[in-house]
Amino acid sequence: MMPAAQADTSTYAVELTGCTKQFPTPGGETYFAVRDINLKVEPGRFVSIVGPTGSGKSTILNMAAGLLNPSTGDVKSFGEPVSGVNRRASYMFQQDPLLPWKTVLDNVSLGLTMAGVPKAEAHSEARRWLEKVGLKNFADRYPHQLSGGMRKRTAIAQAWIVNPDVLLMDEPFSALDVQTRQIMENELLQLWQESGKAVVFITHDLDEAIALSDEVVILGAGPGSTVVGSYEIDIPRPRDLLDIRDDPQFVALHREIWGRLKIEVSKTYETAMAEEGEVA
Amino acid sequence: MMPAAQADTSTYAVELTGCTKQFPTPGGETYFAVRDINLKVEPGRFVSIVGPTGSGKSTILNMAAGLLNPSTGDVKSFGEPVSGVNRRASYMFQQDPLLPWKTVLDNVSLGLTMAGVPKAEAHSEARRWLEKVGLKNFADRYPHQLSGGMRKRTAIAQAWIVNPDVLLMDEPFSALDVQTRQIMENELLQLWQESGKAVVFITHDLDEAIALSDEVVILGAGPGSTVVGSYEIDIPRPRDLLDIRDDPQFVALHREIWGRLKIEVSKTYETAMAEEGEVA
Amino acid sequence: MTLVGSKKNGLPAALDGGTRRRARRTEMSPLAMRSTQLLLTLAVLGAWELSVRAGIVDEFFFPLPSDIFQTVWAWVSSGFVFPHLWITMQEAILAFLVGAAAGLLLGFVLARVRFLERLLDPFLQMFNALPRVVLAPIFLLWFGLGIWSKVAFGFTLVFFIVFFNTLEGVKSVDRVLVDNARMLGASEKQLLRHVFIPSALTWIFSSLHISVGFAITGAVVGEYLGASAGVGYAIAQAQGVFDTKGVFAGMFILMIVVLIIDLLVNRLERHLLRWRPVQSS
Amino acid sequence: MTLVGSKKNGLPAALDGGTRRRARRTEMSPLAMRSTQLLLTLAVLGAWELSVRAGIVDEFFFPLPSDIFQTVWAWVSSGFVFPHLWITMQEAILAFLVGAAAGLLLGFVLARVRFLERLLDPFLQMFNALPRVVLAPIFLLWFGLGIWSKVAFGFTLVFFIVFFNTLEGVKSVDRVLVDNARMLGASEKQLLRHVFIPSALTWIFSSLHISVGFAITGAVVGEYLGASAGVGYAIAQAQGVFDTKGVFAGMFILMIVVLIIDLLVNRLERHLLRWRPVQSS
Amino acid sequence: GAPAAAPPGQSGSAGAGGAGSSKVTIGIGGQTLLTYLPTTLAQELGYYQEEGVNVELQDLQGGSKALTAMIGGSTNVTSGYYEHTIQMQAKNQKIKAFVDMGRSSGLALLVAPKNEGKIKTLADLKGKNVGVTAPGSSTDMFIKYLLAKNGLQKTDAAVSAIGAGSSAVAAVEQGQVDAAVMLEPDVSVLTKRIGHDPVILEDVRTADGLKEVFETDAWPSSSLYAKTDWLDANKETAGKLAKAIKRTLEFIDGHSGEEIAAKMPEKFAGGDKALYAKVIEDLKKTLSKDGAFTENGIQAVLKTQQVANPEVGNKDIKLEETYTNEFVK
Ligand SMILES: Nc1ncnc2c1ncn2[C@@H]1O[C@H](COP(=O)(O)OP(=O)(O)OP(=O)(O)O)[C@@H](O)[C@H]1O
Ligand SMILES: Nc1ncnc2c1ncn2[C@@H]1O[C@H](COP(=O)(O)OP(=O)(O)OP(=O)(O)O)[C@@H](O)[C@H]1O
Ligand SMILES: [Mg+2]
Ligand SMILES: [Mg+2]
Repeated sequence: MMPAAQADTSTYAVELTGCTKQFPTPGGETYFAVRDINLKVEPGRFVSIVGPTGSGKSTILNMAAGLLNPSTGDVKSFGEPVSGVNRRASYMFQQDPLLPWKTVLDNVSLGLTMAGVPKAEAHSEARRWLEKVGLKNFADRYPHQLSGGMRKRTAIAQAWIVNPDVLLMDEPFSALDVQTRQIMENELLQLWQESGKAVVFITHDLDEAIALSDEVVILGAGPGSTVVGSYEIDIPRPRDLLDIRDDPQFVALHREIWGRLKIEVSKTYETAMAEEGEVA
Repeated sequence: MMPAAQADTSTYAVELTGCTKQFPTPGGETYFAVRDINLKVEPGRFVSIVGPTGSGKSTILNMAAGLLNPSTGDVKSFGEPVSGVNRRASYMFQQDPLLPWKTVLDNVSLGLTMAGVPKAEAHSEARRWLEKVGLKNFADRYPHQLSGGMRKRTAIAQAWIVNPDVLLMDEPFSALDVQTRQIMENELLQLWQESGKAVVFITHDLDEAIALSDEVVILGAGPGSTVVGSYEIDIPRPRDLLDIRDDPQFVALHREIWGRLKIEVSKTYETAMAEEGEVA
Repeated sequence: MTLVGSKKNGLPAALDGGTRRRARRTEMSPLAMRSTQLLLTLAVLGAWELSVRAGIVDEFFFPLPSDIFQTVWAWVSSGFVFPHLWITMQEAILAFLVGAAAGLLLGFVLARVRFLERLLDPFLQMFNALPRVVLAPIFLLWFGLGIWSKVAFGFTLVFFIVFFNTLEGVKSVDRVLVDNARMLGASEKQLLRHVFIPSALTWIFSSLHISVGFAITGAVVGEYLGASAGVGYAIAQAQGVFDTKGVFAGMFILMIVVLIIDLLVNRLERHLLRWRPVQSS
Repeated sequence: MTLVGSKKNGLPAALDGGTRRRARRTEMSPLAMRSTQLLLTLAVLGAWELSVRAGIVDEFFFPLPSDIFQTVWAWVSSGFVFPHLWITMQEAILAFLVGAAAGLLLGFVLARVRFLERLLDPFLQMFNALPRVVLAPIFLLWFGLGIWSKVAFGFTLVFFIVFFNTLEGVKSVDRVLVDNARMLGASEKQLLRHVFIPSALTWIFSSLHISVGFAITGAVVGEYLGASAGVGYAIAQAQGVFDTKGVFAGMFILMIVVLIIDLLVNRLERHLLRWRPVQSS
Repeated sequence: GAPAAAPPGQSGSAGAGGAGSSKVTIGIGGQTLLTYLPTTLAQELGYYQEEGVNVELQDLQGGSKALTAMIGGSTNVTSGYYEHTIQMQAKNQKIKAFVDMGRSSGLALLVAPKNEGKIKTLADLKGKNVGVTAPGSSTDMFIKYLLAKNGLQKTDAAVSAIGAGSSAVAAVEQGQVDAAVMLEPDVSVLTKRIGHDPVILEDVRTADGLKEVFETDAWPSSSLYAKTDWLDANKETAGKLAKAIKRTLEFIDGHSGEEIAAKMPEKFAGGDKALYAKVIEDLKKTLSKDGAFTENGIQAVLKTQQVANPEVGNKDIKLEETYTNEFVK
């Protein structure tokens, strides 16, 4: 019995159990960013996290990546406790993570060259990825010579090129225009479907979350937010991202999730407005 | 005649005439970011700029702010040529502009304290603005203790508090969830309507652009992009931002503008994909 | 699931868990650290003492640590050292303050006025390479035998260190921060106060850490070359009569003083840089 | 609308306009800058010459610039100075290289291993405050009379400057960059190479700018205290016989050398930091 | 003026002549100091070579540094003050002087120009500020000895270090010290700059002065000394060195200041050849003629040390172990 159960849990690509993260506030108290988070992502699944701003989405991703230690609770990846960085994951940060002293090409090929791939090979692979994100002609630029959206796309290519088992993405497409965004979404889906990766995806766009995911997780209002709902998206794949918004299943799911989310979001705002309530 | 004509042009809050900006590329050639931009914004008008990523929207805003000199062309604000920073404008940057060594409160009140407002007054004013953006309880945090969306909102409050004649905003709401975004949009409209400011607003969300603006300017595909279309949005005000998407006028305008924009966006992508074409 | 994790609303337990985890992953307590340092010091001194006694190390050059401490004690208990120390401290502190102030000022000005930077850079580089000891007669001539010639000596060391670091620190300020402040209406002075100084503060502190030592060095070397009082004078006197114990005792006292000053600078630094994220790993 | 602006497809005109505008707003050409510097130098020297001739400044301490140049010329034309210069250069360059390498190494290690930093920081601060001149006998004992005692002398100056700056430079690296590189699979060594070193490079260069001067100072002071060759020796001898001209001539030659070295360091810096946005205003 | 061809270090090794000559490094406590002139002059005259030793001169810029360098093993022989051998015996370092070059320390206690007329005797120095080259140096010992001899406390006058050379001249000329113990050529340079002879309270450059201060006809100062071990192992070399120095002393005795100055490297004159020649002429009086130590001379040195140097104090010093005349005989 026991071994079977263990084998079962060990299949999760990312597993957060009862994770709470608190930060000290300037006032000397503790601020609970997230509280008692349980999140299980099987390999091959595409999970989106949505929630009001400041609810702790990035914090969860940081814990999954092993960059932040939960104050309590456990983080596992493929059955192994995550200590130090999660070597099986790649993480696209919300902030700008490009190395300013490397050209776009060197930034993108960084993961490969560090893994020991010969330079020429890494570069040609990087060019392939730059083409995918539409930056082929900007390979020799330095990051400060790019526009905001271009930097984001470079970061995406940088995270994707290493071909990890888990993709952690924090609002990757928010700085892109609609069309470019769709192209990137398609690329992401293709990448994911080809290889059976697990994807944890943060977005503010519920449409995007539903269109792409197998599961949408909703985070409650902070402080001390926790998972308030989880919705299985059973729209059959492959999905046509252009027309999916007219799909009745999509519309129904959207209404349902949006109803729940709205409550949380307005709660956040009310908490912020209320006189008390800084610390949970 | 002449004085009248002069008086006429001098009423533009922001006026770019034939502005071209080129950058040297690493290859030693020049890259035309934007070419021959003509943009006139009257006081009290709300103008949105949309365009594919990397088309030069931020470049235009930088020129209007006086932070970037056009390679050719003239920039004027209220009839005065802009040399050095445009003192009548406030600018919310696409990048993170908060001073890491100041608390949220000090960051927001910075513009006031520098203008000589007494500290106590500046702080209470800053608290008022923090309340508007929903960060009242985070006044004593340092920027690195905030989430991405919170930092954006702090930057918004920082730009708004100085009450300028021109508001330049570069994708201010892209990191916010839908609900918070709507609240902020309402705040922005209120601020604008109260005071007759000119607003130049960059967004990737065409819905947002149409819902908020008097005029939507579409930028063509780069390199060397220029204004390819300008649409007057004559939906009567006050507008109900929640329901405006169902307004038939909105739908018609959206269809029209989107048709134009789509061409540009796909052009960008094709240029990027094509073998040649790095330099215009 | 651990026991701690299962207590859903156990705030104290949660806090406890957090602290424990943190303690395990990183830091030694300050007290433990101080003890380790003391142990290290004692180990080195013990080894030294033993190798002198065993004749491996020549006592003429490296006197017994126990003898050194005896000398230190004699100097302290007789009060002999205090007037000297007081003078040296005055010189070092003045050199530090004046040098740092001048370095900061020129650093900021040159970082902001590129023309001046380009004009003066080679001259500053050249003067930085002048061997100060050679200039001793000129310093004596200009500033006399009193403390000011030593202050000038220390100044020439502190100034260049602070200057070059401030220059580089201000030049590497994030452009967006500057642009933002300018858009918010900052005058050049306000830019300095709100953006450049805080941003260059890590740089400045780095240079201050270096120059604390150099200020004292400068003062002591100045005294060593010509003075009538000061720790450097006391050391020179000891050296003149081949009293190595005295030389080491003087240096030991200097070291203790530097330690105390450095503690203060560290505290100030921690206070002024409290906005920085706590570094982990 | 200006004439230039109306030429819609006038690429040359546009370029022209851009260049003109840029030239107006900022930079002087390097040649003009050099001439200005030369003028400044000549003005200062001229004033000096005149005030000595007028008797305002005492020739005993400040010889006539024209006499100094004559001495420099005599030293150069007779070849007298070259063996001395060669030795001093060897010492300075070795001190610079060894000191910088050790400072970099220890700086990186201590920045990455917080335990070591906390443990060793007070010791390093203490040693930095030791007056090097006092240590001259020990340096002679350990390293002999040859160039190595002077290298050690310069080392103790260069090392601390580079060390403290590297330490601070590495500690102030943006955390997101580090985290990102670690997520991409960087080992500690790769982190160093791809993130820490490039990021700390501005810091390192700042310390190198400072320590070029200090390396030469160290070598010269070392020679000044005991040697049989080197520019410091030549200066010391000149000073011993009241030959102020000779003293200044020696310092002048040092200055020129530093200028040349600094030019090279600048060039290297520009190359390694070419990724930085061009600074304007 | 035109400089000497090459640094002494270079010329020393390049000019290695005599077959089978052994190499000796001599550290000088300040090569430009006149009191050590014979060491350099012997090299310039080629006497070391003629005797068959290959000598390399190292300028250590100060007697105590030259001594420490020798004890540390960097040099073999030191050209420094004889008193060091006594000081070293107090520190259990066995050092022996084997040639005496200076019969007198050549020091002069003089009054700064601003105090001329105000300070007339040593007693007037009470509460005043006296300049010495460095604390603990022989100039320092000299003033302390004088104070003690005149019934004052050693601490009755404050002692300032003013170095030697231009810094000393400047300090005295500007009156930053009330009086100073100075050496040649500093005294002559000072005389020239202030335009008249300074008021001299004590002067051991002359035999009379020596008699008055130390009650002796000799007070051995500059000498060659080496570790006793080295001397015992290199008797032959030491003998050659002693011979070379003795011949140099004889040369000095037999020639005028100008002739001697002409033999010295040109830059030692510091641009003022006439002054340099005059100073050398004066120096001749203070130099030994035969290189031998005299018993009452070394007793006088010991006495000075006992009075002025707390590190020697009343330690039991065996004078016969501090010097030897066997090599100059
Ligand atoms: N280092 C820190 N110190 C204190 N509080 C912190 C720190 N880091 C994050 N927080 C707080 O934790 C909460 C969650 O932050 P997080 O960045 O995870 O939000 P988020 O959901 O990603 O928001 P957004 O959508 O705006 O990016 C926020 O209230 C934030 O202020
Ligand atoms: N300093 C620079 N050097 C070279 N090229 C630059 C520089 N700054 C901007 N560019 C180029 O100019 C073009 C326009 O950039 P800009 O930032 O204005 O785009 P944008 O429209 O704001 O894009 P986004 O929506 O992605 O923010 C881009 O192709 C960019 O690469
Ligand atoms: Mg986030
Ligand atoms: Mg932009």
